[in-house]
Amino acid sequence: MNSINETLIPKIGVITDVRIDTPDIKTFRVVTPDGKKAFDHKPGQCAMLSVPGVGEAMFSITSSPTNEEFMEFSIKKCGCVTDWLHQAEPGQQITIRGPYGKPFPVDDVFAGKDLLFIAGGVGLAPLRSVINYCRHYRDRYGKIDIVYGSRSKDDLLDYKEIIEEWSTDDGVNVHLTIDNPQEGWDGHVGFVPNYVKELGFDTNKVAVLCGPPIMIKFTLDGLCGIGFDKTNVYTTLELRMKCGVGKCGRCNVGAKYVCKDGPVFRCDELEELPSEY
Amino acid sequence: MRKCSLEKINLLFAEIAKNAELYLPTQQTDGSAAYKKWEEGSVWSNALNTVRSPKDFFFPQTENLMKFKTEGKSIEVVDTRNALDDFVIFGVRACDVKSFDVLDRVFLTEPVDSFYALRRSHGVIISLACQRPSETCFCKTFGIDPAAPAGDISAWKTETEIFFEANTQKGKELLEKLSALTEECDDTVVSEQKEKINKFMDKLPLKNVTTDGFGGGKTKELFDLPEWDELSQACLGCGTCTFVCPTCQCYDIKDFNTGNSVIRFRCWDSCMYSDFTKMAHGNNRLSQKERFRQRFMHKLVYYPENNDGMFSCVGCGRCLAKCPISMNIVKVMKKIGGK
Amino acid sequence: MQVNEYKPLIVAFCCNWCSYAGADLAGNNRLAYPADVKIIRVPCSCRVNPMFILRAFQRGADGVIICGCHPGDCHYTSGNYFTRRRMAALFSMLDFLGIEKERTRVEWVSAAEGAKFAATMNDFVQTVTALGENKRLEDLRCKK
Amino acid sequence: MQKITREQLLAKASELLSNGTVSCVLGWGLGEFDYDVTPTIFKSVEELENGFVFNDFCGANFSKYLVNKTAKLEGKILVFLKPCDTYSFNQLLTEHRFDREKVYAVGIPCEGMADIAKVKAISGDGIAAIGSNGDKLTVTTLYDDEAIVIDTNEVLAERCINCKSKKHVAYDELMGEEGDVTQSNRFDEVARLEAMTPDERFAFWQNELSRCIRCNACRDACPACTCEKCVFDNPSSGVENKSPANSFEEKLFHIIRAYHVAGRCTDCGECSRVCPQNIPLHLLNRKFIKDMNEFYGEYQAGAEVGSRAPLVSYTTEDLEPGEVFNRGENNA
Repeated sequence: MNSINETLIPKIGVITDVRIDTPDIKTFRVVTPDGKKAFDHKPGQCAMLSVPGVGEAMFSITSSPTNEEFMEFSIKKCGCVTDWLHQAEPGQQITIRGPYGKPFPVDDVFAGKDLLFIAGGVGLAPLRSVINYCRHYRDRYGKIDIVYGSRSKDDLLDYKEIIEEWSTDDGVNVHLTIDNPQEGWDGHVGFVPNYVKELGFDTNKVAVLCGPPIMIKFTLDGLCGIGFDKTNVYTTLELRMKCGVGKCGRCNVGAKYVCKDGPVFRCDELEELPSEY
Repeated sequence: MRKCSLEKINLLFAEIAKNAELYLPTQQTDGSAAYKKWEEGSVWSNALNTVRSPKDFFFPQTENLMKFKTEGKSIEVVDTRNALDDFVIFGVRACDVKSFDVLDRVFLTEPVDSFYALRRSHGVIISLACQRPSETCFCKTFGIDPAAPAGDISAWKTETEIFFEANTQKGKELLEKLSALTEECDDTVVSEQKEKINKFMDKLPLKNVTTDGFGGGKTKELFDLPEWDELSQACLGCGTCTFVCPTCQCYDIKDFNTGNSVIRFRCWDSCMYSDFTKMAHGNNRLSQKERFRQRFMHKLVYYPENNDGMFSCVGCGRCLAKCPISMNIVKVMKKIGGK
Repeated sequence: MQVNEYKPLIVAFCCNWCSYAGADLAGNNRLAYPADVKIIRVPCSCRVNPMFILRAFQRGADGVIICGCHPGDCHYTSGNYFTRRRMAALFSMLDFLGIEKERTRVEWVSAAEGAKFAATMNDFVQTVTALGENKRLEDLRCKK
Repeated sequence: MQKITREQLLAKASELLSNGTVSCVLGWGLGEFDYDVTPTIFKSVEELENGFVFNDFCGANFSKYLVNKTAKLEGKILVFLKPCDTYSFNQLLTEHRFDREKVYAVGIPCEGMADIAKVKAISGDGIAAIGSNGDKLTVTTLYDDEAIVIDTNEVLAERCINCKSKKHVAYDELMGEEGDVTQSNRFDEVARLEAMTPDERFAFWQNELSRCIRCNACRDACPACTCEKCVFDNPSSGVENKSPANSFEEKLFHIIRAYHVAGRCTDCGECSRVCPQNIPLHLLNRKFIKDMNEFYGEYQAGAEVGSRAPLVSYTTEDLEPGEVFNRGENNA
């Protein structure tokens, strides 16, 4: 039924696994009813998931494109659709369409560079796909630093994967931090922007930021403060979206549509946009 | 060029309606005009234009996209589209014809909106020159000639006759089917009328409205102007301007649970509404000023930036006539563009 | 449509304290009333928002009846007095829009009036059956 | 023709602005044409002199603006209120929607405002200028050599033909002469509809409401609709459908809109004035007013601050909902 150019009619997806990451974030594994990946995507792209009768919402695809079996979505419980999804059990069908948006420039700009990923809270979700992509093609990139912070140890997303896989990789440095001291936590305590400044990275890296708006703002200021150039810093935006294809007008900021021209923006591109995001 | 006596106009309508659904502006009980399907006895309104724009034909206010049937954990997606018959829209003014170009650039660029494309491919547009433009008209600002409307067939009406000229293959085919009711003629009368209309155009009070100061790349310059406060202060936040506008194309996608299935439909939405950009975690346009600015920036800056300088306004004047507080794009253009 | 084949769908909003108990009593006493009466229990008849009534019609109801405690006997002292005014205004408005006035009704049924409950429902179902299907406040999307 | 002139209002506004009584003026702002006036905040005498207008097209009811405009205001705002606006003003005060201390209300007489649609129905499109002379409007068009003279009474807005009151019920200062509550025939049209058969009424409303484009102007202009979160904007209400998808949605919206202001509606007529599709929405409101007058005794919302609306009060002797119809039949 779905013709090639059909943009608004979704495919059926099946939730095959639900992983509880933090008290309010779950990671859902989604495949088509015949067990395949719904579509190919690039790191940083998004998909529209919907629950008929509840609504449709845009989520970043958390799993790496190199995973050819399924897609994963890390979803924080915060609205109608996400509330519903959090109650869903494996086997539940949902609808899925995509991929939408411009990916991170992993194959050109990032190639050969040292990479610095900075994430806060559920902001790790969109970065996980690009981090894993870069880890998969490890020889194409230089050193990888990951700074990830959250409210508490329990709120760290993908903690197991970070400790067991990312930290053990060659040339990958993981720096974790939590907002307040906590029993059983011997790592760094403090906010991400300050931690980034303390760590004081080489300014020739490409930095990728994702997290709550306030974290992005201060981290970006911090990075610029230690000499980063805005043309080397990337981030992702999130606005309300309905169509996903740059027509419904909802995510329009300046002459850009976040669903089509974003969600990945270089920070100097962002400066060209009116401050409405 | 072919002509037909106005006495025979109903025969002509009947002939068109034989092969396709015919829509034309008819008079409503309140005196205004609205596009209605022609049937025996329909009266063609002589109002300058309809309250609702003809964008409805290609981008209806409400349109079902699909249906979901859910059972237990599984979902079935049902395509609810029916085959569409050809239809003819008669009496579209030059500004509204141009508005289809504006919409085309949104819906027909990749990825093509198949719902819109399907309707667009089935529609034949018979445009009509404006004999008596209103004081609210400013189509000239956007390079539109109300004396020479585009469309598949252009038409000119005089006191006694109506003249037709086909512009496209679709138009030629339709005009051929009407050959028994029309006769070949030269363009003397039409040329005279064009001249007369152009004279009127020079008298219009809004003839000097220009797009100077607007266009792609002006975002930084215009976005933070203090004038937006003043312009938006009376805005009620209703959707009248967006809903009567022939070029406003923002939409919402919603689900309706009928009790036995879920219908997903799309409907017009307005950037003037407070919930337009509201998400679970906040709203990036909290004040009416921001929402008001978005509408005009989109029409006069953002759209042209993405569409080779074409503005998303055709000067039809509907918002001038219908805004409850008489704030409109002309006032915005004069206030801000003149800077 | 033959009248005896048509079974109207009736939504009855019943107040928890009187009418719902009245319906219970009707059941206990084996007093028959049509199964097509769908009872919705509400804490008080004044909980019934006009929107509930319209939405009941939208979703296929052919008649809507609101049952509460007798005036003066409201569990919350005055709830049903407000209901009385609100519904008077709403019913009059529905009538003004040309919607058959027989499709809506308010009845006061106490917990002891099981027989009245059954009789009221029988009477209401009969009235609505005579009117036939709700066409004027229907939502075609909700029809099967 | 208004009895009070622009110059008089301008002088008053300038005076109050200059002597510091008020910090800004909410008045009618000059438009592109003689009839499209925009509610405007004037902050200086110079702004007033350049932009303030008062003519036969100053219909907008300013009361609702006070809710927003006084919220963050330093000092007082001067507002001009026509008699009908003062009722909305009082009603908003009853509902504690704005701070009375921040408002300096000047009552102005009103001889009824013209409806531009009615003017255009006579003069045709292409209005170049509209002048006012006695009780005549002189309309110059782009197409006619001679000006068209129209009797103001012929083009009065519906709400002004059936003006309920020339008396101001609230003001700090009154300009011109005080009028009286008028014996209007505003319920005649409602009564005419009531006398129809249900089928006729249904057909009438089906036709009228079918034109609705659900722009929400009736709601957004209504001085009684000041909820911060409207049920029609709330996704969890289940009725937040943005479009009149079918005739049920149209009816639902308009019944509920009118119902939500029932007993609080002062019959200012803004809903019908702003409706782009000319739906006679005021008839729905007037039906409620007429009913409540008949069921529960005469009540005029906004006539005094603090009065209790019929739907938030009761007597033990009220008529039963079933009885409202018997009454109707007696009337018909």
